[in-house]
Amino acid sequence: MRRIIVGAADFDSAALLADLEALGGGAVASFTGLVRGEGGLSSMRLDHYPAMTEHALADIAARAEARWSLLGLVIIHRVGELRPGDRIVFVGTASAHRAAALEACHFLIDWLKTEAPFWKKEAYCDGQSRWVEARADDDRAKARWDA
Amino acid sequence: MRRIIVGAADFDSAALLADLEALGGGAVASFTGLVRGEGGLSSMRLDHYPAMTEHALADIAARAEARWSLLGLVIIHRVGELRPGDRIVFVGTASAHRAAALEACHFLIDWLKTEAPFWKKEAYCDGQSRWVEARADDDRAKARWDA
Amino acid sequence: MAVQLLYFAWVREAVGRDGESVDLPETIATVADLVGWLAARGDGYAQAFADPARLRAAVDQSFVQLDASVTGAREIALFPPVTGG
Amino acid sequence: MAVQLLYFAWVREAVGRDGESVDLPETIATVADLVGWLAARGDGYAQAFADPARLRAAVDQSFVQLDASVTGAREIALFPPVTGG
Repeated sequence: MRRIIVGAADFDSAALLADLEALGGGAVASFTGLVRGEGGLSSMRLDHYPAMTEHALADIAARAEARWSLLGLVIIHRVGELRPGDRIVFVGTASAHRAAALEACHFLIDWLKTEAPFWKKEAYCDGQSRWVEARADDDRAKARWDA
Repeated sequence: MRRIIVGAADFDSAALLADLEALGGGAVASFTGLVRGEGGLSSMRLDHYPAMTEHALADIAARAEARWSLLGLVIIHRVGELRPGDRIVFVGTASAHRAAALEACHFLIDWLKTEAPFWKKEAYCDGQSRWVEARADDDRAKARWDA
Repeated sequence: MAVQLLYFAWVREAVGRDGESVDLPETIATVADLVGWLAARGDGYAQAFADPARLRAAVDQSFVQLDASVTGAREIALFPPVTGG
Repeated sequence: MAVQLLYFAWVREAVGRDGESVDLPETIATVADLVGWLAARGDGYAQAFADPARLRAAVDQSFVQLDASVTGAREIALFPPVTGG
């Protein structure tokens, strides 16, 4: 089972988790990323490259499936206007083995951070706004999987 | 937020995930372990050492909290009779950083496998039953965190 | 000294009870000594405690190695390696 | 040759449009050449494309290095490093 969704709508982490649990694998891992409200953030906008996004995510999914034995893989990534506390991204995996489920989940979110065409712009309560800068830490986290 | 529950009742992964997502950390990771139905397994019984279990889990939780900056930590472990597809264990973490949430989640389940007083007995459709043997792989997975 | 012993998993099944209160002879200094003493009782005990390498222990609800002292212990649990999670 | 250019994030904001169709001069062999050519247009373009180190690119919807060839490309996107997830 592979499910990849890019869209403005919120998603139901619970239902996604339940679908992964129902695959019979015995091991399900998930990661949810949400908008933090720190530093006076009032909202965030997620832009993307629509024609490219879904196949970029499918490529990342295929890499995970080639590397770990997975029964299920879910990637949900939201775009558009989001507020503090809103979900941004969900990654879930199901496998017969816990290490496979957990490592694949970590791999997927590290790759999404650096290899998928999304850009975040933050707006603050004082009226300022700025594009989020890419972080060297994220590149290092992704490079860890190259070895 | 730290929540540790040991009991016979099923649990609601979804509600646990929602509670972790509501902590404002921005990063939530979870792992669910379920009974696999392979090889003609009909049921499984989980025994434990009641007087010791909760403080053994609290000790594991404290180690994770000392090592990673966590806003929330949940450990649910079931005992008693379970059937294929039933949830056995849930581990969830919330943090401001995805690596902390994911690593702590992986740490918790690796330690639960080797450092908490639970024992599984499997019953098969042909009437046979056997105690699950500890696996050297699990010891190695746990030892990885000692470095 | 009177100590509460607890047995879990196949140790419990082999012994046929989930625990008992015993007076330990003074010659028993470690958990390993206790395992040897229990094995000498024969029958289910011999079966449960014949091979110390297959056993793990907790003294007063903390995991210990088999060479751990039993001096002052109130509760000693004997069981196979754990298999939770 | 006519190529569709696409701009995202602050590149789009600086240029003031999300894309355009251009005829590339034959002197432009790589994405880096294209970036230099766009920067020379001045104003918002100069601002967006002055520092190639801040830019990333995709040719026909695959990420490429700036030294990648643009020969035969139908769609070239220019943008800052991605920040999703």
